[in-house]
Parts: sequence; C-alpha cells; structure tokens
Amino acid sequence: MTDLMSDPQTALPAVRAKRRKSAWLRELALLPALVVVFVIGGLISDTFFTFDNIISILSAAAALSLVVLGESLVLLTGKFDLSLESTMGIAPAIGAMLVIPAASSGFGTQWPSVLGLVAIPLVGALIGFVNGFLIVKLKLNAFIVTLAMLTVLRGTQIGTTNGKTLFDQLDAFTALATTTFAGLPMSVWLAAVLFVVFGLGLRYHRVGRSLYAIGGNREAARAAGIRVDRISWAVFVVAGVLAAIGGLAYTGYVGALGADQGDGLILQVFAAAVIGGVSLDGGRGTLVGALTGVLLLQSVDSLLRIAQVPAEWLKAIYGGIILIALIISRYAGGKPQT
Amino acid sequence: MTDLMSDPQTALPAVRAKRRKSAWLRELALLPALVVVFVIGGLISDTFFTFDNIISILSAAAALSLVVLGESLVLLTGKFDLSLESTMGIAPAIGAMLVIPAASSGFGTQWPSVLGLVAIPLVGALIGFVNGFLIVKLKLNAFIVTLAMLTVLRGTQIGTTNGKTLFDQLDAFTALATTTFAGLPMSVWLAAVLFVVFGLGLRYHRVGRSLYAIGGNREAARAAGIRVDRISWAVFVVAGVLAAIGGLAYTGYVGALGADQGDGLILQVFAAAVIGGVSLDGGRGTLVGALTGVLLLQSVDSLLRIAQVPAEWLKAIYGGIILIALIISRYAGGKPQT
Amino acid sequence: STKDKPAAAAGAGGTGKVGATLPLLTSPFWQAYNKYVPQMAKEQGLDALPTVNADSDPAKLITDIGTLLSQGVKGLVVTPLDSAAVVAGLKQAENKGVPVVAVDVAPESGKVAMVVRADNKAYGTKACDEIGKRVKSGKVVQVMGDLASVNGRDRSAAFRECMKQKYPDVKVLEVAAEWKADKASSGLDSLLTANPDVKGVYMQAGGVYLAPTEQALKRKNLFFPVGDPKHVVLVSNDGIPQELAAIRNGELDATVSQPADAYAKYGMYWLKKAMAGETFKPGPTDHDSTIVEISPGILEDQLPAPVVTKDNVDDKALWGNNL
Amino acid sequence: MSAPVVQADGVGKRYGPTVALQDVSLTVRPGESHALVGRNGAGKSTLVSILTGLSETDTGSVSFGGEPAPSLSKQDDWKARVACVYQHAMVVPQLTVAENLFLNRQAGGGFAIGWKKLRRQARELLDSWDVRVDVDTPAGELSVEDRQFVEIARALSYGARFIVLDEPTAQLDSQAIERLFERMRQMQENGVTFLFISHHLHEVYEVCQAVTVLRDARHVLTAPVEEVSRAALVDAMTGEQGGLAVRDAATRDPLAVDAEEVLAVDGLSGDGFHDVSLRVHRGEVVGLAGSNASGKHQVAETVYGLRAPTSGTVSVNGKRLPPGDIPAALRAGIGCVPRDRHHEGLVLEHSIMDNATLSVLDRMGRGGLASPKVRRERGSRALTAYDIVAAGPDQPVSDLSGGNQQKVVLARALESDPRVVVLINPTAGVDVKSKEALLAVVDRVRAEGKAVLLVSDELDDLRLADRVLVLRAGEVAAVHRAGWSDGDLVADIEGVGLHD
Ligand SMILES: Nc1ncnc2c1ncn2[C@@H]1O[C@H](COP(=O)(O)OP(=O)(O)OP(=O)(O)O)[C@@H](O)[C@H]1O
Ligand SMILES: Nc1ncnc2c1ncn2[C@@H]1O[C@H](COP(=O)(O)OP(=O)(O)OP(=O)(O)O)[C@@H](O)[C@H]1O
Ligand SMILES: [Mg+2]
Ligand SMILES: [Mg+2]
Repeated sequence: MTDLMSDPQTALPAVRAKRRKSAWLRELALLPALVVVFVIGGLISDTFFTFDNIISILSAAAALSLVVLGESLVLLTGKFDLSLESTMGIAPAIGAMLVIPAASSGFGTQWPSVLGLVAIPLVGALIGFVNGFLIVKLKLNAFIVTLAMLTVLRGTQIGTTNGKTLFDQLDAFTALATTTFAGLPMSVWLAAVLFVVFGLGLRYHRVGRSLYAIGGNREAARAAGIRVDRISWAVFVVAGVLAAIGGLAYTGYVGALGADQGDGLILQVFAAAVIGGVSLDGGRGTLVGALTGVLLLQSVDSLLRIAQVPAEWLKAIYGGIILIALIISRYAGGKPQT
Repeated sequence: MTDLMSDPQTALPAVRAKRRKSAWLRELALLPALVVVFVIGGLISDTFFTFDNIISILSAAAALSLVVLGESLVLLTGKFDLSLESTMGIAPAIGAMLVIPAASSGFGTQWPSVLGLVAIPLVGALIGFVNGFLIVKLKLNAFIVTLAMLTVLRGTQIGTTNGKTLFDQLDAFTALATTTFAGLPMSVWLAAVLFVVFGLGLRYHRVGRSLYAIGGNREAARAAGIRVDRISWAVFVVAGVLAAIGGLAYTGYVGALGADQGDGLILQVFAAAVIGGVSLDGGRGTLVGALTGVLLLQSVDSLLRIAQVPAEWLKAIYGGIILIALIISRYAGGKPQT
Repeated sequence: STKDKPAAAAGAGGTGKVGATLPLLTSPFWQAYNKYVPQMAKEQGLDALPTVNADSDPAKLITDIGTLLSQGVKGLVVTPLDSAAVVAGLKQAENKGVPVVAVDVAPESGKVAMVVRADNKAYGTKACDEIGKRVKSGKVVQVMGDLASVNGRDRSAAFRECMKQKYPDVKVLEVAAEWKADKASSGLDSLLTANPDVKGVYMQAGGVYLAPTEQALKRKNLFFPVGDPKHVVLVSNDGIPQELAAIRNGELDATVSQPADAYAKYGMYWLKKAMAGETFKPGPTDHDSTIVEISPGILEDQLPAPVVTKDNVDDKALWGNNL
Repeated sequence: MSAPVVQADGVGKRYGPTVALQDVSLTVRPGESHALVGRNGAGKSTLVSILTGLSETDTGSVSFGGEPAPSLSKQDDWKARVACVYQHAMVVPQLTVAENLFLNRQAGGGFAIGWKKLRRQARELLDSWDVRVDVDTPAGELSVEDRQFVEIARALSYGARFIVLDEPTAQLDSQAIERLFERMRQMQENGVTFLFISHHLHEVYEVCQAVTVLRDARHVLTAPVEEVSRAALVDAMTGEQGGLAVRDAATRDPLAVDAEEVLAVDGLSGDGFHDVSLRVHRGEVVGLAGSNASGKHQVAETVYGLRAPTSGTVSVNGKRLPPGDIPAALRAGIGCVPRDRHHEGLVLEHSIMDNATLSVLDRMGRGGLASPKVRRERGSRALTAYDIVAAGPDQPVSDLSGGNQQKVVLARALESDPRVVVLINPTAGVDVKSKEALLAVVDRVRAEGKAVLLVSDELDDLRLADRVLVLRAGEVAAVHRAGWSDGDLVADIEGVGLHD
C-alpha cells in the first residue's frame, strides 16, 4: 500500500494519545454538568456544599446506584431489564417475610435473620435466572418480557403482603443503611465497593470485556469464542442480585418495606445509566459514567429542594436542568449521543 | 442477461407465496393469543364476548391506541419518544385552559372552544418539533431527551394548573369520546380512520416506506436519497400531534383533565407496540401488529375485571397472562423476537 | 452525638422557620392542602419554607425531611406516604430535636408531637354506611385506590369489613384503579357490562374518580339523578368543590369531606405549641375534636370528617366551599 | 499420507425452503492451500460457517485431523483447530482495533488485562502487515480495507494450523493482495493449511494447489489446480460450456468526438483528495484507479453527494449540483453503487424488493404511491435482470450470499435509470459469470448513452473504460486511454519509482 495517503492521524502519536484521552473525557462527559450543579448549589445555599449534605446525597443515591449498576451490565450486553424495579421490592420483602413473625405479616416461618438476608440475593438471582431463560433461551424480546415480569413481580408482592408495608422487627434488614462507618452508611460503602469491583472487572477482566463484545456484535463475540448465551444469561442473574441488594439498601433508607418499593424507579435507573453514557444499543458505556449519572440526578434533586423551588414547579425545573446537562455533556463529550 | 443459472428454488412460486404468507402471519402473531383470551373470556362469563363489552373494550382502547400509533411511527424510524405520555396531558390541558374561564382554572383568555380544540394538536406538534430539534439536529440521545422532556412537560402542567384537575365546562373537550356514531364513540372512529390512513401510508406510500428504511439502516437510507433528518424530525411532530389527540380522547373518556393525565402510561404504550411486533431497534413492525397489541392488553384487562379476580392478585395475573401471550406469539410467529 | 436539646431548637418559644412536606401534587386534595399550608402557617405566626413534594416516593420523603432539617427548620409538618416508611425520617428529626406533626397518616412508631388526621378507616366505614342506608341488597362497587398505599388499603379494608358486618345482603365488587382515572373508568365499564344491575358505587377518591365514574355510567346509560328509581348510588371521599357541586346537582349522594384546611391549620397549630415545648395529653380539644392515644406515645387529634349530603352541602364550614 | 486437516462428509444445510448445501464433501490435506470456488450463492460461505463452528450442519459430519469436530458450545476447541476471516465484518464496532485483535485472548490472562501490552502487541501485529491504523480507533470507524486487514491479521495470529479465508481479497487493492499472498506462502512453508475462497480465479492459480468447485449447493469437482484450466474451472462453476467474453473498450468504436459532456467535475477537493477535475461524456466510461489510499473512492462519493467537498463543483449537463446533497444528485440523474454494501448499500433486514426500489420510491406511482405490488414486480424484475439467486423478491437481503447482495445494490443504483452512473467496486465479491453479466449491463448502459464513472481495483473492470485516470495521493497522476497494458497501469497505480 502506498503510504503517502495513510490516514494522517496515524502518523502522529499525539493524536493517538488525544483519542485515548477523549475516550476518557467521553466517560466523564457529565463532570462539567456536575461541577456546574455544585457551583450553583454553593452559590445558592451554604448548606448544599456541606459534608452533611454530601453524605445525604450519597445515602440517598446508594440504593439507586446499585440498581443502575445492574442495569448497566444488562445494557452493555445489548439487552434490557425493566423488572429490576420490582425485584427491588419483592426480593427484600420475601427475605423479610421469611424472618418476621406472622403477626407482623411474615410467612410464619421465622427463619433466623441471617438466612433471611441470604435469601434476598437468592430471590434476585432466581428472578434474573427466569428472565435470562425467557430471553436468552426462548429468545423472547427482553423489553417486553421484563415489562411483563415487572408487573408479575409487583403483583405477587402486593398479593402476598396484601399490599401491607412491613416494618416490625426489620432491624436486620435496615442495618445496611443505618450502620455507618466513617460517617457514611454501609450501603454507600457497599455500593462503592461493588462499583469498583465491577468497574475494574469490566475494564480488566476478560469476562468484563466480553460483555462489551456481546453488546457490540453478538456474532463476532461468538466467533471469538465467547460464550455469548451463558454470559448474557449470567448477567441477568447478576443484575437481579444487585437489584435485590439495592432493594435492601432502599428498605434501610426508608426504614420500612412498602408493597410499592421501587415502583416507578426504572425510568430513573435508565435515565442515570443513559445520561451517564451507557448506550441502549449495547456495547458502549462505563460504570464511572453511570455513577456520574446517578450523582447528577441526585444532586440536582437535592439542589432544587434546598433552593426551595416551589413544589408546583419543581418537576419542570428538574427536567429542564437535566435537559441542559445533557446538552452540556453533548458538547463536552463532543460526540453525538446514541 | 443470462438467467440460465437461476436457482432451482426461485422457480417455485409456491415457496414464494408461503414466505409472503408467513410475513403476514408474523404481523398477526398475537392473533392466536387474542383468540385464546376471547375463548377463555367467553367460557368464564357470558358478557365478555358480547357486543356491549366489545364496545367497552374499544372505547377504553381508543386513547391508548392513538398514542401507540404515534409511538410506533417513532419506533419504526429507530428512535424513542417517552414524552408522549406527558404530551397526552399537557396538550389538552393547554387547549382547555385557553377556553375555560379563570374561575374554572383557565388562563382567563376564554377563547372559543374551536380554537381551543385546534390548539391541542398544535401544542402536540410544537412539543414534537422541539424533541425533533434536540434529537435530530443536536443529536442528543432520544431516550434520555424525551425522558427529560416527559418530566419538563408534566412539571409544566402541574405548575400551570397548580396540580388542579380541570372539570368545568369541558363539554367541547369530552365530545370526542362522548358523541357516538353507530354505537361507537367518535374517538374510536377517529382512531380507526387514523390507523387505516397511517397503515396504508406505511405500506403504500413512499414516505411510509422511507420510515422503514431509516429505521433499518440510516446510512443506507441516506445513500438512497432519502431525507433522513427531515423525515425523522417530522415523525416526532406527527407523534406529538397523535399523542395530543390521544390525550383529548382520554379526557373525554374519563370526563376530566387531571394534572397526572397519562402519567405512567408510556410503559403500556411501549408494551402494546412491542408486543404487537414493532421493533425497538427500528425498521420493523406494522400498525396492524401494534393495534393487536393494544387490543390484547385491553381485553386481558377487561377479562380480569369481569372475572372479578381479587384486587390484590390482579396485577400478578395480568402480568402472567401477558407473559404467556408472548410465549404463544413467539411460537406462532416462529421467529425470535428482537 | 448530634442529639441537641429540644429546648434549644425551640428557640424563642414557637417561632422560626418550619418545613412542610407533600406526598404528591397531582390530586386535587393535596393541591388544596398545599395551598393552605403557607396561609395557616402565617395565621399561627410561623414562617413556612416552600413545601417539598415527595412525588409518591417514600425514599424522596425521607430525603426531603433530611433536606429541610439541614436547612435548619425548627419544626416539621410531615405527610407520610406510608405509616411505616416515614419512621427513618422521624428519627432524623428526633436526633436534631426538631418537633414533628404528622398529617393524614399516623406513623407506626417514632416521635411525633401529634398526629392530625381523620381516620382513613373512618372514610371507608362512613361511605359504607351512606351506601348501606340507600342500598339494602344487591351489588355495590368500590373503586379502590392503590393497594400498595396505606390510604387505599385502609379504605378498602374498612369498606369491605363494614359491608360484611352490617349489610350482609350487599355484594361488593371491586375495581382496582391505583388512583388512576382511566383505570377507574375502564374498570367500571367492564364491570358494568357484566353487572348492569349495580346499585351503588363507592369512590375512594372523589377528586380522581368522580368524573370517570360518571362518564362510565353515562356510557352504560346508567346515569340518573338522585331520586330517580334507576339512580345508582354514588358516595365518595375527599370533599373537593366539584363533589359538592355534584351533590347540589343531584348527581352524587354523599361524600366524606377530608378537611384539607383543617389538616393544614391544626398541623401548624400543634407544631407551634410543640415548638414552644408544650406536651399534650389525650382528651377533648378546643376545636371540637378529641385527642386519642392510638398507640403508646402517639397522640392523634382526630379531626371530624363530616359526611356531606344534600342536607349540609352548603355548610360554610366545609373546606370545599371556601376555595 | 497423514490425516486430512479437515474433512467434511455429506454435509447438508437448509435455510427454510432454501437448500444451501446438499451432500457436500471436502477434504483438505495438510500444508496445502485449497481453493473453494463457485458462483454466488453456491454455498461456499455456508460451508465455511460449518467448518468454523459458527453454525451446525443438518446432515453429515465434519472432522479435524481424523477426530470429530467439537460441539458448537465448545468455541475454545474450535479456535484451536481453525481460524477464519469471514466474508462479512466480524468485528465489534465499539471496541478498539487493539481489543478486536485480541478479543477473548487478551494479554495478561483472564484477570488483569494489561492494556499497554495489549496495545503494543496490536501495534506490532499491524506493523507486521504494514497497516497504518491507530490501534485505539474503534473498529466501526475503519475503512472497509483496513477492517479487512485487521480481520486477516487477527485470523492469522491465532496460531491455528488451519485457516479459512472467505473472499479476503474482494475489497483489497493489488498491493494489499500481494502482501497477503506473500504471508500466506510463508505460513504455508511452515506447514499452515489454508482454505481460500475467491472469485478472482487467477488468484487461485497463484496461491493454491488444489481446488474444489461447488455448484447449486453441490460438490462438483476437486482436483489439483494444475489439472484444471481456467476455462474448465468456469465451466465447472457454471455447469455449461463456453468461456468468458472479454470486454475491452479498445475493441469498440471510439467515442464520437462531438459526444456531449454529461458529468463535469472541476477542481474538486475534499477529505483525502484535492483539485480533481474530470469530464465524462455521453456513452463514455471513465475509470478511476489507484491504491485504496489514493482518494479515488472519496472522489466518487463526493460526486454522488455522499461527502461534501471542501471546494470545487460537480455539474451534470451543465447544471451545478449543490454540495453533499444526494436527493439533488439523484434528481440530476446520478445513480451510485456505494463502496460498503453493509454500511450504506443495503437495509439488511429488509427484502430485496424494498432495497432495490429504495432510490425510486418517488417514481413508482402517482402522489408518491409505492404499492407493494409495483415494488414486488420491480423486485422480481431485478432478480432476473441481475441474476440474483434468491427465494423471491420478499426474501430479506440478509439471507443472501455476499455476491448476490452486491447485485441488489447494483440493481438499486440502476433502478432510477440514471444519466450518470457512479460505480465503486461494483463487482466486489461477484462471481466470474455474474461479473461478466454485470459488466455487460454497464456496457449496455453506456451504449444507451449514459456516462459511467467506474472506480475499481480490478483491471478486468477497468478494461471497460475509455479512459482510466490514475489517482495518487489524492491527485490525478496519469491518464490511460483504452488499450493500456496491464504493466503500465499497475506501475502508475503503484507509483513505482516515485516513493521510498
Ligand atoms: N441465513 C440465511 N437464511 C436463508 N438463506 C440463506 C442464509 N444464509 C445463506 N442463505 C442461502 O444459502 C445459499 C448459499 O449462500 P452462501 O452465502 O453460502 O453462498 P456463497 O457461495 O458464499 O456465495 P457468494 O460467493 O456470493 O458469497 C444462498 O442461496 C443464500 O441465499
Ligand atoms: N478498553 C480499552 N480499550 C483501549 N484502551 C484502553 C481501554 N481501557 C483502558 N485503556 C487505556 O489503556 C491505557 C493504560 O491503561 P492502564 O490503566 O491499564 O495502564 P497501565 O498499563 O496500568 O499503565 P500506567 O498505569 O502506567 O498508565 C490508558 O490510557 C487507558 O485509557
Ligand atoms: Mg459467500
Ligand atoms: Mg495502571
């Protein structure tokens, strides 16, 4: 090949480094928006930028971020899981009902708390397993299967609890959010650890990389020897487990387990992941990005509440700010968002 | 041109006809499930399969089906519009507030009813125009833009109405659903006409065909001389208009205009479209399919209510039936759902 | 620890910034309440921050409470979304020594100075009695709220229970409508197709369900004015102006007025007293209600929830007549 | 003789009503390069997918070195036996070139992928092929040729002793092909076995020792290459007697001197080329040649409006076209076969009839009507006119063999009855017989008085041209009138003596 016309970029290592840097930048495209929110917050109120408020933002974000983590993994493989919002409710509910006495709306089995706690991720895993079976094995459409599953699970939770909120003798189940370490609730620490573990896994582990490959081009992934079906299926299971743990964190945060726990949260989960750069088409996105998405949503929310925006206009302004953040990150990231 | 070497299979017209038929079958993959629902309904109750109940199912489905129509068009081009659920609320609300007196929570402009009615699709079109601008021109991610827009619009509706439900002097705005012709409300007729018009357009008109091409492969569509951006943008506008009209039908159906009109409906809209075979990836699906999706959801709902399933379990059973319907249609359709 | 002395927070004896939450804003009832809050706070000489809306998310409510506390409010009027899912928020307030008055829903536990509400169960029971008075036998529909919410659950249970106990000849059919107008309308529609002989309808939220119910009855040609032999008895909860108008027009038989104004008023009233360091005991109040100890340590000012019928619909005391 | 590297016995495969393979047997001996040839749709790629563990055979069996093939779920075992360059892109577009090269076998073992090492290895691998792409580029942003090379480099680096190449040369220029062959010969000396698929029969003679011919899903012949002449090979593929007619512009009457000028390109500059001017007259074919880096594709794409020029103009019949406006180009009467059929040529999921009529939807009926009936008719006509092997006009294009897909793209370009035809590698992946037919179509189109701008890597195609412009480094470096000698043209294309 004549090399006179070889792509000019390839000749210059500087450009190469730039490309790598810009990949990083794209991951952190939300940072500028996040900074803007914090600056405005600091200007508007003295409380916004305090340690207390940051703790409060993080505590509120913990549960959501765990579900976002699970959803991001599923999205990376090019699938959907809407049912995570119901898993958030039913998994801790079943765990709790196995433990608490019948008088407090339990099943009456009165298992030891530890077993109940262990049951929670197991229920999540089971739900993920069924989703994976329907989607990967029976090749049903992921969106609609998990939407139906969302309804089934929520319905089952309402049916088994009769719609009641569980709150008695839940101490073991709220401990995750009520125990603190270095001023932060354990749920925040747990979320942080899981984000680091999964984040590193996605970047440095072969299975992590294979999620990207599967989401990017299933056939090419298969041709490269990746066990596409098995991994896709496993990802549903993992996402179920993470959502179940997220649900536990949520229970701890509110101190009770309502029959509608997690209801309507899935759009927020998608919002956080997608605004953070995780592609709905699969194969693109990072956990760092997804995390900035969660933090952005949560801090805008906190900012507006502290800024005492009238309740009637809160929603409109919230949406408006997200829209502006999107536009900022579009131009900071430089790439069209897909 | 030499045609000596034509493949033996191409010689068989029977095979060709079969393939065409199976394409049809795929569109109607939900029919078996729908039939099952009706048979079960007929067995459970004498009223389910009556003219009256069918009318009642259709009346209930009219508003939803109009939004599903709009969403299907957007999905065909490979995009998303979540904000339609808010458009359903705010467009008729603005139309009504322009007309009704300030005492009934109007703007106080007291326009003639006709102008108010005309304003409704215009508001829908404006919203679609803004969405299209952000997505097609600024190349922001459609999912997240319209999710933010959903919040902005809902928030604006709550803000302008102070969260009030509009009840008074709405006659002009409920007429669409309360006036009947041949036993069916005008909203049903309108939806039917629009489905036929758009259905034929998608099948027989070049613009309709280009929606498929755009959704199937934007680049190829562009290379074939289709004005991809212009058409995608227009589709957002049309979807906004259809959602606005759907909102009007909704108002007529429930007789009042709540600040949460349409809230949470978007998942149902997606469910109907996707279960009816419209692909989330774009380029695939028909309106006939989408319509069967709407009808399936609505008749299952009606069936369960007539059967007086205990309220606590209604949701679980509803979700379960949809899941089973999906599996049936997967095997009736024969193709994996994507 | 962060636990301050309550007296310190009470400051100059019952003045200062106070905060108020909202559970949601898309219902006429809460919209009215939201309007009353600043007005009633002013009456009590309190300076209320703008209300914050939890938008039906219990976690948001907890966050809201935290946010208000970090802004240094001296008192809180909280509207729990759920009796249990508010306790964590109450604990935060207790830690900061900020007194709390709960409105509309009584918390399961936690420290509240007072609960201000009319009992949800009473709504169901009163509606049941109003229907029972008019329908001796046959089918009655209850259009239910969201079963995952405490309001929907309590009203549904009380209504079912009361009907079973007092009016055994009445058969209760149910429409689960999740506080959604379209679900109410289509659900009722289906039900009426199968059961055109329905004699009465109980709407758990008049603000949301009245119009869709009337619309469904109209579609089925079952909509007749009160007094007509074919009239379907309609009873609702809420007491918003449109319901009162419907009673005047002879469309609606009765509603149980949930006093939005009194909720806001006595919320602020008790809050002011609590901020001044007062403590309370069960017994009658100065405003025609009684304080009851509903569970150990939790006092409730049980406000009257008047049943409104044609006879008292023009009563100026009804909040629905004062908007 | 040692056990065959791979042996297929009575392999059969059906896709719905289509029989893709029927009772096909194939034996590849160790150390040989075995050619697999056949017309488009003969079943070559289907056989490849079975031999590489991508799909399962319906009947028959496959064995490697005498042992039965592993089950499909054991992809690792397959990887140890065979590596492959598939006919269609098998890269993950979002991932970088470096990662695509080492997908699922990244340096550093399963746990800690060392990105630096990975990138260095990738760099070395690509350098050894003289491929100048940044290893951090997402694979989806590569040009067709670079992507092809990345895939070739990847397949050859697996260390497998048996390598399948399914039309690796279809999108490469002659120097690139030479580099590939050089490497194949080296590896063959080291005992690596190849199964090589190509529609360029001279390549078969150049690198292969044995050849197998498939026809209509059946095995026709296996023989050492020296025992079958080129003509015999073509006869075996087509199942009929009679060689190929060679078309050459030099043999036809010279262009009328007063032929009106249809396409005028003046001072066109853009990404990868600058100041290119050319004229195409009625009834004239102008060829554009050059290496893949010469900018020839970009020029052609700019003429059609796929790219916007930075300066210069394109006019048709004296009327200037707005820059980068495809609909305007179509209206002015330009039709185009784009370079990458999967990227911008086809909507893969859609049917043949939908694809073939995509550019002419506005001319099928009154008021923009484009009824399925008319579209199906046009689709059927395209099937016969372009010799497309398919079950019918309703068949999705994704089901077609590569060459047949290319024919659909050509059908789409010519369906609008253009005045100017811009063809970019129009015969890529098209079998010899069909290529002859396609070139006949081009010739007919020319004879009808159209102007043709033909960009190709193949001298056979270029022979049709009245003039061939050679581009180098984005500029017109030479012009050859019909009757050029291969050597002269190739020397100009490669710029011998001009660089290094
Ligand atoms: N997924 C599929 N579904 C249906 N038919 C298919 C599918 N894949 C291949 N075919 C059909 O199988 C036959 C053989 O195709 P194959 O791709 O093996 O041809 P090929 O010899 O590689 O042709 P080419 O030289 O054009 O690449 C063709 O008729 C094709 O239409
Ligand atoms: N998925 C990826 N594709 C391509 N490059 C990547 C990917 N992930 C990381 N890199 C890049 O690889 C480079 C090295 O990353 P890594 O953290 O592994 O460095 P290292 O090998 O530990 O060396 P050092 O710590 O000295 O930079 C970074 O510039 C990073 O952007
Ligand atoms: Mg092939
Ligand atoms: Mg490092």
